[in-house]
Amino acid sequence: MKSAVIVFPGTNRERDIQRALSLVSHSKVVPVWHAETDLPSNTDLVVLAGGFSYGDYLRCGAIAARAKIMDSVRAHAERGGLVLGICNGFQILCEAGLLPGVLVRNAKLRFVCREVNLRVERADTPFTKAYRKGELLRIPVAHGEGNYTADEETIRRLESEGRVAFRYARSDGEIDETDGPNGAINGIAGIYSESHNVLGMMPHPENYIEPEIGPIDGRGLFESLAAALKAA
Amino acid sequence: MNLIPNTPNITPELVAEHGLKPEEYQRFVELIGREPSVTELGIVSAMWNEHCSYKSSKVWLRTLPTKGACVIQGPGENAGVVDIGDGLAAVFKMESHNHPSFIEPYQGAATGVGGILRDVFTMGARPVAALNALRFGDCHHPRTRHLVAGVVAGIGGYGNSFGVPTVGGAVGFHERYNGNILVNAMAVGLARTDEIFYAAASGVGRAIVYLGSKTGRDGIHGATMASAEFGEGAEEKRPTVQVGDPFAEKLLLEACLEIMKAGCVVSIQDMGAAGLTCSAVEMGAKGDLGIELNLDAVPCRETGMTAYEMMLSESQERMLMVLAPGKEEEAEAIFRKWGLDFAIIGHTTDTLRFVVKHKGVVEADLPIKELGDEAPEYYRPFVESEPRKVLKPSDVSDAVSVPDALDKLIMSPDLCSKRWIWEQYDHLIQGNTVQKPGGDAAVVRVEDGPKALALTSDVTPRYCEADPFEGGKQAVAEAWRNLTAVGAIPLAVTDNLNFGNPERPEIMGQFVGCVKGIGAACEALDFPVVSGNVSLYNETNGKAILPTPTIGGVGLVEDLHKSMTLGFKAAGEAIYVVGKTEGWLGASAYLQTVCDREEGAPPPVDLVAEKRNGDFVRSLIRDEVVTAVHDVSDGGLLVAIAEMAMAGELGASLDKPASIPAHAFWFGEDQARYVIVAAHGEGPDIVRRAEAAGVPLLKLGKTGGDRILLPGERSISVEGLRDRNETWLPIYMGASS
Amino acid sequence: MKARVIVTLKSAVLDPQGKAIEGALRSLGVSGVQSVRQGKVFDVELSGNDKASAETVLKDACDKLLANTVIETYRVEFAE
Amino acid sequence: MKARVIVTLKSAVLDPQGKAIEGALRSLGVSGVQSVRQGKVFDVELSGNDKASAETVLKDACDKLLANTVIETYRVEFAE
Ligand SMILES: Nc1ncnc2c1ncn2[C@@H]1O[C@H](COP(=O)(O)OP(=O)(O)O)[C@@H](O)[C@H]1O
Ligand SMILES: [Mg+2]
Repeated sequence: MKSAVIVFPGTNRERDIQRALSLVSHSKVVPVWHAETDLPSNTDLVVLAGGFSYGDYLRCGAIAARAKIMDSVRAHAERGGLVLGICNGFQILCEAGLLPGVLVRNAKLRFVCREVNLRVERADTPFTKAYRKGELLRIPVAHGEGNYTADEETIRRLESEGRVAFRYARSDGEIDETDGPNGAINGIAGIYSESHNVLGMMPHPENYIEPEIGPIDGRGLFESLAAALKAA
Repeated sequence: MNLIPNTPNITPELVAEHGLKPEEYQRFVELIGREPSVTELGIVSAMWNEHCSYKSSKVWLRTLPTKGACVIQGPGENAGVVDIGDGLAAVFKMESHNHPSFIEPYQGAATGVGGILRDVFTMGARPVAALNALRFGDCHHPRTRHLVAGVVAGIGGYGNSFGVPTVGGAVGFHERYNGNILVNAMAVGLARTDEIFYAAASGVGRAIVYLGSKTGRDGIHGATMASAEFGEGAEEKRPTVQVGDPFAEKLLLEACLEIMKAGCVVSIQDMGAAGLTCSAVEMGAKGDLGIELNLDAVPCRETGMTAYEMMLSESQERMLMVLAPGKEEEAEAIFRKWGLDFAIIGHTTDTLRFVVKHKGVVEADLPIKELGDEAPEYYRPFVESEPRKVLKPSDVSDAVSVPDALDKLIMSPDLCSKRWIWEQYDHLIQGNTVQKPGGDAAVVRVEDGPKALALTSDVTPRYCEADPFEGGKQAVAEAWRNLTAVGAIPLAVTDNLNFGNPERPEIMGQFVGCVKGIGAACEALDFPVVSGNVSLYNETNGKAILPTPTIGGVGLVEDLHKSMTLGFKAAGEAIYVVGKTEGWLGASAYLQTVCDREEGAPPPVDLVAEKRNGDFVRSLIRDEVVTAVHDVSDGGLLVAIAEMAMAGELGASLDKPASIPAHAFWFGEDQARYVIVAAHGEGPDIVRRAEAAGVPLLKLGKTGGDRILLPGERSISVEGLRDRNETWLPIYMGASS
Repeated sequence: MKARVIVTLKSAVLDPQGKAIEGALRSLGVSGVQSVRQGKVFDVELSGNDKASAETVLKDACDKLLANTVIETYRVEFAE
Repeated sequence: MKARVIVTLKSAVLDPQGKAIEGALRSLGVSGVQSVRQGKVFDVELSGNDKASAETVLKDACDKLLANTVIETYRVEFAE
C-alpha cells in the first residue's frame, strides 16, 4: 500500500498521519508538496492531513482547495481511488467540491479539543470494515470550524444515500446536536462521496492509535484501509 | 567620522520619552563622546531598557545555581538546553507578554506564544510542547472576563495553528492583577545535542541574513512599554500592538530547521522585543564581533520607513542569521520555497562597532559591547518584607463545616477545573501527549518513547507576598513535586520573575527574597535554572501585582508506561499521606477563600524533607507499588483527595488523627506532602520502606464507593463535587457570551 | 484603483457569530439592535483604471476564491 | 432600519489574511490585483427610524465590541 500525504503551507498534522499510516496500515508514505502537479505513481490512498493550511485565512481550506495538486487528487478520486481528508483535510475536500457542504464555525464559537463518542454509521466501506455498524469510538476532535452544514436537499441526499460516515453521539449512542462538539447538523462528523471512495471527517483517528497515548479506537480506520487495499 | 544627521534635537523630554533616566543618558553620551543621533537614542533605549538589559535584576540572577550534570546550556542564550540522553536535548524557556496582553488580550497573548516558540526553534529544536501561566484580576472586576476570553483564545489561536500541543499551565485570579494581568508562556523543544545553534556570531566578513516576514511599524517602542509602569493614561495611549501570524511562524520553523540541517547556519537569533536592534547587537556582542547593517535591503511592509523605525520595529516572525560562507544560494532557495523573505542586510566586522547605514547615511555607529553584554546594571536598594505572624489553628475560624468549605474551595476561581480553558488548546497534536492537562504535570513522549518529558509551571503568589523567601522556595518545590508526582526525575527549571517597580525598595525586597528562595531550593533539589525572563514594573498607579515568580519545571520520565496519574483507580486500596501534617492555615487557600482573610506566615518549606519525601515517592512509582499519586498544594489534603476522587470517579472513606482540628487537618497547607494510593496488598511494605527512609507516612483511609466519607461530617457525593468543580468556570465565562 | 468586495452569508444560512454578537451587545447594555449578521469585506487595490475590467477581475476572484457560493453571496463596490 | 458597519484593520497593522489571499489570487491566475486587505462587515437591523440615534447606538456598539480600536477602525453606513 502506498499513501500520498499532501502537505500545504500550514498543514501541521502530517507527521501524526504519517505515523498512523506506517504504524497501523504498514503503508509506504510519501509526502507531496502542494506545488507538485502529479501524485507519485501507484498511489493507492491520498490523504489531506489536518492543520491550518494557509493559516485558515479567508475560510478554512479555501486556499489549499485551489492548489495545483488538487487537480490530481480530483482525478484520483474520479478513477475510484481512495481519498481521506481529516479535519482541515475535510474542509479542503468540501471547498474543492469533492464533498458537498461546508464546515462553519463551531456553534459555541470556540476551538475545541476533546475526546468525543463517534458512532460508526456503516461498516462496509474501505474506511470502516474493521468496525461494527453502530459501534461507538472514543476519538478526539481539535478544531474551531467543524460545524458541518449544507442545504436541506444535500442533507437529505447524504442521509438517504448512506453517505454519513460518523456521527457525534452521547455515551448511550444517541445523537444530540446540542451536546456535540460543534453543532453539526444531524451530528455529522464525517461524510462519504457518492461512491464512498472519498471520506472527509473532523475527528482525528490518527491521534488515538497507541495505548501509551490513550484509547486506540482510531486504529480500525487504518486497519480497514490496509485490508481494503490488500484485497483490491 | 561620518556625519550623523540629527533632527529632531535631543531634548531632555525626548530622552525621557525613551525611558532613559538623565544619568543613563549622560553615561551614554560619555561612552560615545558626542551627542547621539535619534536612531542611536532609539537603539540605546531599547538595549538599556529593563526588558533587554536586565539592569535591575542581573546582579541577583547571577546568584542562581545554573549548573548541573544535565545542563548543556544555561541562561544567556535564547533558551536553556538540558541533556535527556540518547543524544537528545530538551530546549526550553518561559517569557512574559504581560502588558501587551492587558492592552490587546488576543494578540498580546498570541504574540507571546509566538515569541517563545521562536526562542526555542532558533536553537535548532522542534517545539514539542507549550505551557502557560496566567494571572488575572478579581473575577468580579469588569474587565476580567474579557481578558480571560481573549488571552485564552490568543494562546490557542497561535499554538493550535502553529501545531504545538499546549499541555499545561496555571491560572489564578486576584484583585492585585486587576490592572496588570500576567501572561507567561513557556515552550519546550527537542534537538539533537550535537545540532544546537547559538546566537553568538563568529567569523569576520560573513553575511548577515534577514529571514521571515516583512518589517512594518509594529509595536515601535513595545519593549519600552513592557518596562514602563502603567499610569491612568495607558489605556488611552493605545500603543501599537503587534499582530501575530502563526502561519508565517510555522513556515519559519520549517524553513529554519531545513537550512540548519543543510549546514547553512553559523549563528541565529530571533527578533523578539526591540527586533533588529536587540538581535543584531546580541549576535555581535556575544561573539565579540562588530556588525554593520545596511537597512536599504530590509524587506519592508510599509513605505517610507526610517532607520529609527526599522531598528525598533517589533514585527513578528522574523529572524537574523549569520550564514556559512558559500551557502547563500542554498539558504535562499529554501526560504523562497516556503514563501518567506530572505535578504542579506549586513555583515560581521572586526571593529566591535555597531554600524547602521540607510540611504547612504550612517545612522548609528556605536560600541557594541557596551550596548549589549556590558549594559548598565544596578544594585538597587531594597528592604525585606516584614515577617508575618504565625497563625495557630485556633486563630482561624472553623465555623463553616468541612464539606461546605470543600465546596467553596473547589468552586473558587483558583481551584475550579480549568477544562474550559485547556479544551481550547490543541493538547493532542503531534500524538505524543501521554498526560494531558488536568494532572500534576503534563507528560509528553519523546520520539518513539519509552522516554517522556514531564512539564509543569507553578507559583503560589500569596505565599510570595507573605514571605518572599519562603514563597520563592515553595514555587520551586512545588514544581519539583509536580514532576515527582508523575514519576519524573526533575531536571531543570526556567523562571519568569514578575514583580512591580524595582525602584521601590519594598518591591526590590520582594524580588531579592524570591530570587534567594528560588536559589536555595534549586540548589537543595539539584534543579538548576537554565533560562528565564524578568518582568518588572507590573504596577498601576503605584499598586503592584503580587510577587509572582513563575517556575517552569522539566523532568524526565524514563519509561512512560510507568508514569503516574492522580485519579483513584480501584476500590479498596489504602490511601496515605506522605510528609508531615501539622495543619498550617496561615496564608492558605482556606483562609483566603473560606474565611476571606489574607494574612499569616506561609507554610515553611523544609528542603531536606522535600527531597527525602519526593525521592521516596518517586521510588514507589518506579517500583510500581502505588496506583495514584498527587502532590498536596492549594487547599490542602482534602482538596487533593477530592481531585483524586473526581478524576477517578471513585469515593473514599477517610479518618483523621484526633490531635489536629478538622479544618487544620483537612485544609492546612504543610509542604513536602503527597497523597499516595497503595496497590492492593502493598501497604505494609510501603509503611516499612517509609520508616526505613525516615519519611513520615500516615494512613488516611481507603478508596471506594461514590462518596467521600469523613469522620463526623455529612458524606460528599463525588459526582456532585465534580459537577460543581467543572461548571464554575464555564458558567462564569458564559455570562459574557 | 480601489474596490471593495463584500461577502455575506446567504440569508437562509444560520450565522452563529451574528447571534453571539447580538447577545453580547444586549448584555453590554447596547439597546436598539435587533439583529446582526456578520460578513467579510475585502479592500482591493487594482492596477489599471477601467471599472468594467476591474469588475470582471473581481467577479472572477470571488467565484474562484473569495466567496464560497454554497453559503455566501458577494457584491463589488467602487469608491466614488 | 438597516445599517452596515465596516471594520477594517488600521493601515499600519499587519494583515496576514490579506497577504495570504493576494498570494492565492496570484497563483490562481487572477491578474491585476495589487493588494488585498480583509475586514469585517456587520449588517445590523435596528429598531426605530432615527438615523442620528442609530448612529450613536452603532458607535457605542463598535467601541464596546464590534471593533478592536487598538488595531481596527470602523465606519457606519446606512442603506439608501
Ligand atoms: N529570571 C531569569 N533566570 C534565569 N535566566 C534568565 C532570567 N531572566 C532572563 N534570563 C536569561 O537571560 C537571557 C536573556 O533573556 P531574554 O531577554 O528574555 O531573551 P530573549 O531576548 O530571547 O527574549 C536568556 O538567556 C534568559 O534565559
Ligand atoms: Mg530570544
